[in-house]
Amino acid sequence: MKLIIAYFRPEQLNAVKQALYAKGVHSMSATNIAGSGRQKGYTETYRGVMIEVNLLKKVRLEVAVKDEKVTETMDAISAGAQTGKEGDGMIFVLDIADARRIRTGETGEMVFG
Amino acid sequence: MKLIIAYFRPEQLNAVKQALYAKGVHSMSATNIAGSGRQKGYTETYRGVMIEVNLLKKVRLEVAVKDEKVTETMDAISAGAQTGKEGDGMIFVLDIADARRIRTGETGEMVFG
Amino acid sequence: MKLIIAYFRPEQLNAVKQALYAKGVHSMSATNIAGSGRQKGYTETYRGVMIEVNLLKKVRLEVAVKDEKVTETMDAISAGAQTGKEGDGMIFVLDIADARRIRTGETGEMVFG
Amino acid sequence: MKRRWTLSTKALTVVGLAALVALVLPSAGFAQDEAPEFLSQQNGNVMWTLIAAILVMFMQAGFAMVETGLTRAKNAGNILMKNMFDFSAGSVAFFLVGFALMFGDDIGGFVGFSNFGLSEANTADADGLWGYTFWFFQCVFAATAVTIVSGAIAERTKFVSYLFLSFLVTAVVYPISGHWIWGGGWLSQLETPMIDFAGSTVVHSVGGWIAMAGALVLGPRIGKYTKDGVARAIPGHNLPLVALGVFILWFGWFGFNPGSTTAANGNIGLIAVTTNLAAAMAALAAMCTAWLRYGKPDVSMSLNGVLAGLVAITAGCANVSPMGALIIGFGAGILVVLSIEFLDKVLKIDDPVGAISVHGVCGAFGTLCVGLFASPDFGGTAGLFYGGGLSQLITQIIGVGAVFVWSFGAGLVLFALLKITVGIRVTAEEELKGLDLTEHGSEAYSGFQIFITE
Amino acid sequence: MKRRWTLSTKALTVVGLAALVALVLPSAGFAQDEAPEFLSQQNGNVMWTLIAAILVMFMQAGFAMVETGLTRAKNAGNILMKNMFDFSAGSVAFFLVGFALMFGDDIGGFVGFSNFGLSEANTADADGLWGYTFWFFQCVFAATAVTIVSGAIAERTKFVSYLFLSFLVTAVVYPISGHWIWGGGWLSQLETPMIDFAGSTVVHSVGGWIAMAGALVLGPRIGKYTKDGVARAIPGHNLPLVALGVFILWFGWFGFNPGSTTAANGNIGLIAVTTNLAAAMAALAAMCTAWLRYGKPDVSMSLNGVLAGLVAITAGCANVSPMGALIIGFGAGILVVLSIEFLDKVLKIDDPVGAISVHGVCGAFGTLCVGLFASPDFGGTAGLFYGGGLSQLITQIIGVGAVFVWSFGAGLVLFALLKITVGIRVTAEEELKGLDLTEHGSEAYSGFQIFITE
Amino acid sequence: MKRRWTLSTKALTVVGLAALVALVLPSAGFAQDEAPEFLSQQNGNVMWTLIAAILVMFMQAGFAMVETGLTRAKNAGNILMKNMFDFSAGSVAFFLVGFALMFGDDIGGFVGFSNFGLSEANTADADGLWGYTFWFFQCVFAATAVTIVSGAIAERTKFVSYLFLSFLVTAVVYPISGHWIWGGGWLSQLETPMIDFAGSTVVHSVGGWIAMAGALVLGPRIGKYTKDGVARAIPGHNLPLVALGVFILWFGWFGFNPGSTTAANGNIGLIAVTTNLAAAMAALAAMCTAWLRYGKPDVSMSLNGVLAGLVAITAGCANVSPMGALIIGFGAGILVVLSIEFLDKVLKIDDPVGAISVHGVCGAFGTLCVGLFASPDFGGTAGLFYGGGLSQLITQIIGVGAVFVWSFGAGLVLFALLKITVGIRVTAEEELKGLDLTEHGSEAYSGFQIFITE
Ligand SMILES: Nc1ncnc2c1ncn2[C@@H]1O[C@H](COP(=O)(O)OP(=O)(O)O)[C@@H](O)[C@H]1O
Ligand SMILES: Nc1ncnc2c1ncn2[C@@H]1O[C@H](COP(=O)(O)OP(=O)(O)O)[C@@H](O)[C@H]1O
Ligand SMILES: Nc1ncnc2c1ncn2[C@@H]1O[C@H](COP(=O)(O)OP(=O)(O)O)[C@@H](O)[C@H]1O
Repeated sequence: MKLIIAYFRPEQLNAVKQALYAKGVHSMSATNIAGSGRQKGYTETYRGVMIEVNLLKKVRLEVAVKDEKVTETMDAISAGAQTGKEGDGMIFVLDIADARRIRTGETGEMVFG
Repeated sequence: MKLIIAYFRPEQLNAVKQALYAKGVHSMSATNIAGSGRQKGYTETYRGVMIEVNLLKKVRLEVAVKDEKVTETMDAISAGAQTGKEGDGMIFVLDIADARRIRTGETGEMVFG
Repeated sequence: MKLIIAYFRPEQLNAVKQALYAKGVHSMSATNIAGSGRQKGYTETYRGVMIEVNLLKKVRLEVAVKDEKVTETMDAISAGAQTGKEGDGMIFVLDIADARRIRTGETGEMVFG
Repeated sequence: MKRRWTLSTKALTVVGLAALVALVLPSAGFAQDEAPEFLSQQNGNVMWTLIAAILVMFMQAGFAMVETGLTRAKNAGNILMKNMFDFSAGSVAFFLVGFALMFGDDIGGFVGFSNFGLSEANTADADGLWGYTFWFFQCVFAATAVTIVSGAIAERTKFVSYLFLSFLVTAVVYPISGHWIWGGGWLSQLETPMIDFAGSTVVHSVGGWIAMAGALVLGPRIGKYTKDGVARAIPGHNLPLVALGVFILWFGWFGFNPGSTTAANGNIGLIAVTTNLAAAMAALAAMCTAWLRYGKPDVSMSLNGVLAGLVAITAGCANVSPMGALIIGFGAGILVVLSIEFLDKVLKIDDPVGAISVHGVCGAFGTLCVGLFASPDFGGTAGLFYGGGLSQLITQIIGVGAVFVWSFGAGLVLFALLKITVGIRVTAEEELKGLDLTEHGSEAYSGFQIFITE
Repeated sequence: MKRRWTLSTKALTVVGLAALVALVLPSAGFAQDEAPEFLSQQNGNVMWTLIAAILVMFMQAGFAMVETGLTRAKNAGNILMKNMFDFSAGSVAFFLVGFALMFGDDIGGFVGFSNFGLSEANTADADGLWGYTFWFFQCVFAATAVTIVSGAIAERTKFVSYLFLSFLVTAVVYPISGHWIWGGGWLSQLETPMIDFAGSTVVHSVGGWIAMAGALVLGPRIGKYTKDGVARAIPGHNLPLVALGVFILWFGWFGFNPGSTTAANGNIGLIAVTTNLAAAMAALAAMCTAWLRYGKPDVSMSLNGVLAGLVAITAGCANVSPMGALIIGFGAGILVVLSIEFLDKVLKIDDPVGAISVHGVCGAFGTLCVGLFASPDFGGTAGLFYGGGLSQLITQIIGVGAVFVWSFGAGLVLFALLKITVGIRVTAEEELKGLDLTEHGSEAYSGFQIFITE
Repeated sequence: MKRRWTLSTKALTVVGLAALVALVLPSAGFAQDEAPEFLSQQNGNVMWTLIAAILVMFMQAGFAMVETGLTRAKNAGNILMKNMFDFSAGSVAFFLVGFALMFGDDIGGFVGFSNFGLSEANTADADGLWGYTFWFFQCVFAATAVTIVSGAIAERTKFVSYLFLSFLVTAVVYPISGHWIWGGGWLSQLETPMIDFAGSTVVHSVGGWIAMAGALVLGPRIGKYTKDGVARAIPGHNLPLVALGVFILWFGWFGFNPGSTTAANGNIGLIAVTTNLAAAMAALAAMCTAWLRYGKPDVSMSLNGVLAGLVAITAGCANVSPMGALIIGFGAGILVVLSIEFLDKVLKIDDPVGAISVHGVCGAFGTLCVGLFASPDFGGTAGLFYGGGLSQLITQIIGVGAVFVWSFGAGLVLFALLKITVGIRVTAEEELKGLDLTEHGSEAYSGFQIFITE
């Protein structure tokens, strides 16, 4: 079992969701974050004063999947999130040591059943 | 050391908190997310137009604990979060490779002392 | 590759960011959470009624780095976040099994290139 | 058609209102070039009363903002709808029925009964036209009474049953007690007639006591009391809205009180003075009381203080001196804080916005104060402290009591009826998810991250 | 200088206005101690018209809140700016040019042409001074027309081109059709002159049809329609603002309609009654229609109902009975819901706030209704249902049609011109990021976590 | 009691005001059936002045919204409380002391001294009653002056010391300079008396200069300047509130300026015209200035432009032509942007909302402009550009200078006194956590996720 964490542009969330649905992945959790990476922030003026915005709004998506689904899932996320411009984001994959479905009490890979 | 990540219904947060306190777990971090899983979203109309809401509001709770506390903690979360209906959520457990308490600089399992 | 997760006081975010920049770490993702730990919450009255606030506002920062950068990065976070008072927070380190840069498709340690 | 823009009465030629206007204006015939020189007192009264009514109408926005701000984000759309639609339903109900019961021909001192749907109003002369202005003024007062209720029963009441309630209150409950005091009914026929100049009792207490009946019948919101009955705080979600609402109400109250002369008299400014001083003093008193009791100047409690002072001065605004107003405001400010606590902790009535204390309790308090502080120099009547003896005070007590019995009783009956018919309370699940999603299928703050954990 | 505070005219002595005031007041010479006894009708008219104009001016805030609340958080600052600056640019444009075209000397029934920059106004006497008051009243009406447009073209229009648009509409488009009906132009010269008392057509339809032209030329927002043309919902971000805006508009409408007498007559209260009843009934009708069609009382649709009723009654507010007003409101409430759906799903015109349906469609509906419901008892004219035959209705149809052709046509031309010059639509990237960041470099809700995913 | 609803004066019979009203109305005795035919000029003045005062009172809401929106979410409750309680404390202070110092019997041209607590007011006749209306009008002006201060010292000032400050300013500081100009003091006794019709200097500059003293003594907010003194931006958290506030202020200003006739004259509409044109032009000018300097039309700066124009025209609104108003507005719009930058970057005075520039600087600018643009056709006085020579300008300069010295000096003394007694600045920790939590124990937006990182 792996936990896939992806950061990408908020406006791509719909595309990513559709791409995941197409692969049969329906379970996920999204949250909004402020991130920095390759894409530099920008400077603005507010009331005549410079303001450095170096944390940009991104979405962070968590998808826990069985090991055999990992590549497929990453591909789907990539496909949905890619625009080719700086700021497209990252995917990180972590090992899940254990899992449990709260409603049923199922554990391990069963939770993805 | 394990990092326990749980997703569940927002309205259960209080019950989960109480259950954890009862087990002596006082340290945790909560955030709100939008999630989908077994529980399908719903459709609404807004100004006469259908709107698919397929990301539901959930809470995401992170609790880092010593290895020996993991089961106990998962049980407490389950107990507090369970309603028996679709949408109760999931618990995932990840390995923590290292930890540090910022204030004191303590590391490893010491941070839970 | 490691994913460093740090919880600390919101007002220290700027200091932490500067400390990380100084070490050449520019990629990170921040979100706001409600947390409890050593630092106890407080009680307030609202319209004459007691209200227990035991989840305090904190920032959660995620930084994914190469293995050799881990200590340096943790030190930078600590340095920026430390005030010496209860509530300074925690740093946890998780193993990253795999990574991918969405824009380029690079994988593994390459993503930090 | 040259220089049309210099003519003052576009309506005249464009719409052919000439005939009508001729009737309206006191000086019989007039041509365009020899316009009537002076504004008639009647039309001056119309203007002032209409402007005041417009200000009172705007208080609907104030109530909507206060009630929305003091409840949770997940119910914001619902409470806004309730505030919009009690005015809508109430306007129609008061037009068709309410006004007739309140100001129609008196039947036994208890109720009026004539002029349904303004059937007796006419446009034939200035007096006939006055009837429309007067109706509008009374209509916005009626709407004020009913909108008070929505706050106290917020976050758990079915929308449809609230709609019925507002229709019934505006059509029947409010007009009847209103008739007693303002419509020529028995309380105005007493030897010493009751004084409730702008409606501390007629409007505010009635609303407050119906609200209390509702809050009682409905029971508290889920999570308001722990299993052992300890009150818990459920903070409102938007204080800027609350403050804005209070400012709007304060603003509108200068239509409510001075406008209740329904005449462009010289004392409307004086009434504004007593109104303002009472509000200011009550704000200070409430804030200090909260500060002393809880160690901090609680925002929402302090803002309730303003409203408490405004409600309390409403009965006597034309009868007390500025000094008297300061004292009444001072009392109301302290009272509202204690009353809110008492209802919340002792009676365990869950009133999210403090409507019962502000409108019911302080309305009664202010009405009684007229019996104490009425100053002959200001309104021609002397209260106890101005050598007028007890008679006025006794009438005020009778009035306050009678209206309490009527409106609280009628409220209980109405809520009970609604409970066994359409039902008054949403299900526990709906309450937890929020009424916006479950009753209206929408979110008030789409896109915002809101931590809804209870 | 003793007891200066008892003098009513600070201005007199302090500013030396004496000479001026002497001219203003009808009774020629007066000294301070023998002040004129009565208020002149002319100054009464000035007072009422000015107060009404102030209320109408405040409707700008109402529009700003409604439009902001019904769009997304990422464009909130932009829409606020548009609402602030169409009034600013419009005031200047209407001063320099617009008023002259609307109320200047008539040229062939089509346009006025004199009094640019109020060059003919003077302070010499009461009539001269009236000109200023009248200008201000007309100016806030013109600003209302243009601000309607911003809602329908929200979330995708370039700020700079909207500025040009508001200047041109207030300077040229609105004044010309306005001249036809209110300025002595051909529609007011027909045998049966057109009746549009307060501007259902002159103001609201004009705004609505220009808005429609704009929405058509611009095309829908990204994401509003799926590839196969199915409409998707893009929920507004702040319902409390929407409700507040609707209350402010309702409030301001009591200046808009009763104020359109531009005279302190006795029937201003009556106009308030018809206005209020139509709004209330339309709100109920729209809510019920939405409830029946979508299973739930949609908040924003119900609130649109209030505005639909207000727009519809505007033409006939001084010509129909209260019963007539209820019926007109009822029709408008149903119509607005169906119209919004029709535009959205069938015509696929993306109007985020429903401006076209509320102002264009219901404005036309209300204007036509005058031909049906005008009651001789109320405004001196009889519509079809009151035995007046078809003549009034025919004029109304002509007027509605002519104004549609003019304003929709002029709107198309203007938007096309702006498109090929400064450009009217922001880039897709700017639209996705939001106009606040890209056009103004700021966020409307700094610090708030907002989930902006489309 | 039949057909009571057709009577225009409910008060008459119900409350027994008959006696009083008889005194109020000019025509001595009248019975109900032979009501006075015409509205007296005195009561017309009362009506207009009261309505204007009510509009000015509502500006409190405008200030509250602007200041709240331009500061951070964590301090929203605190700034709302300050705006609510400066009006509350100020009303009481001005009643007990301030009015007596401003309009009481003159002592050496420096201060008035009589009529404390309105002890000289009476209800015996129309003149006596006028005194109450006049007090109310002046009271809301006094409250405007003090509320300006709260914005400039926002986000770091102790609540309790702000309460003391508002009491003292309204009781002493504002009335004294006000006496000089409006109360019969030395500036109105000069050969060419100072012209400040509605208070650019009396109200706005006084507020602005006290604000500057406060901002100086307090020092900047934590994080406003980097260690090397570079200004950093601290964005406001809620632009819709700011825009709403600006609209409310613009709305209320039509009470502020035209109401300052304190008489129902014919020129109130003209004053509205100059007021509106100056505001519109200043908005455009400020927006363009910001656009040119920063490449984008900054929202909050553009909105400040509206207020700058309103403040600047206030002094001369009854003395300049519409064209003059456009020019004054144009100047104020540019000036306010430059002034905000200058204060922020050069003087390094931290004024979160721009109050010093808007009210202090543009108030002074507008007052001086009267000496240049006063047109004899409009207010009877000629400024430099209208052939009136330098005398008026010199008086204006003296007035502006004297008021600056007085109010800035008094402000410094007051803040210094408060600093060494109750303390004026919250601790750094309180400032970081936010004043809502630390001073009031509440959150303004409970449940919302807000990223508070500084
Ligand atoms: N090393 C990292 N640790 C945590 N978050 C990261 C890291 N690298 C990127 N991110 C997240 O991904 C987002 C996009 O990254 P960025 O480097 O700008 O994309 P790109 O590679 O396309 O230029 C960032 O805003 C941040 O939220
Ligand atoms: N595989 C997953 N990856 C990430 N989040 C998940 C996953 N499965 C469930 N969740 C989270 O848990 C929430 C509840 O899951 P759901 O499947 O609806 O519960 P249940 O199993 O009781 O039906 C989801 O809304 C989502 O936030
Ligand atoms: N075991 C844990 N699991 C998850 N989050 C934690 C844990 N311990 C601490 N935190 C996070 O760190 C924050 C600060 O922790 P705290 O114990 O108060 O710091 P300190 O050690 O300085 O007293 C908490 O509010 C919480 O968000």
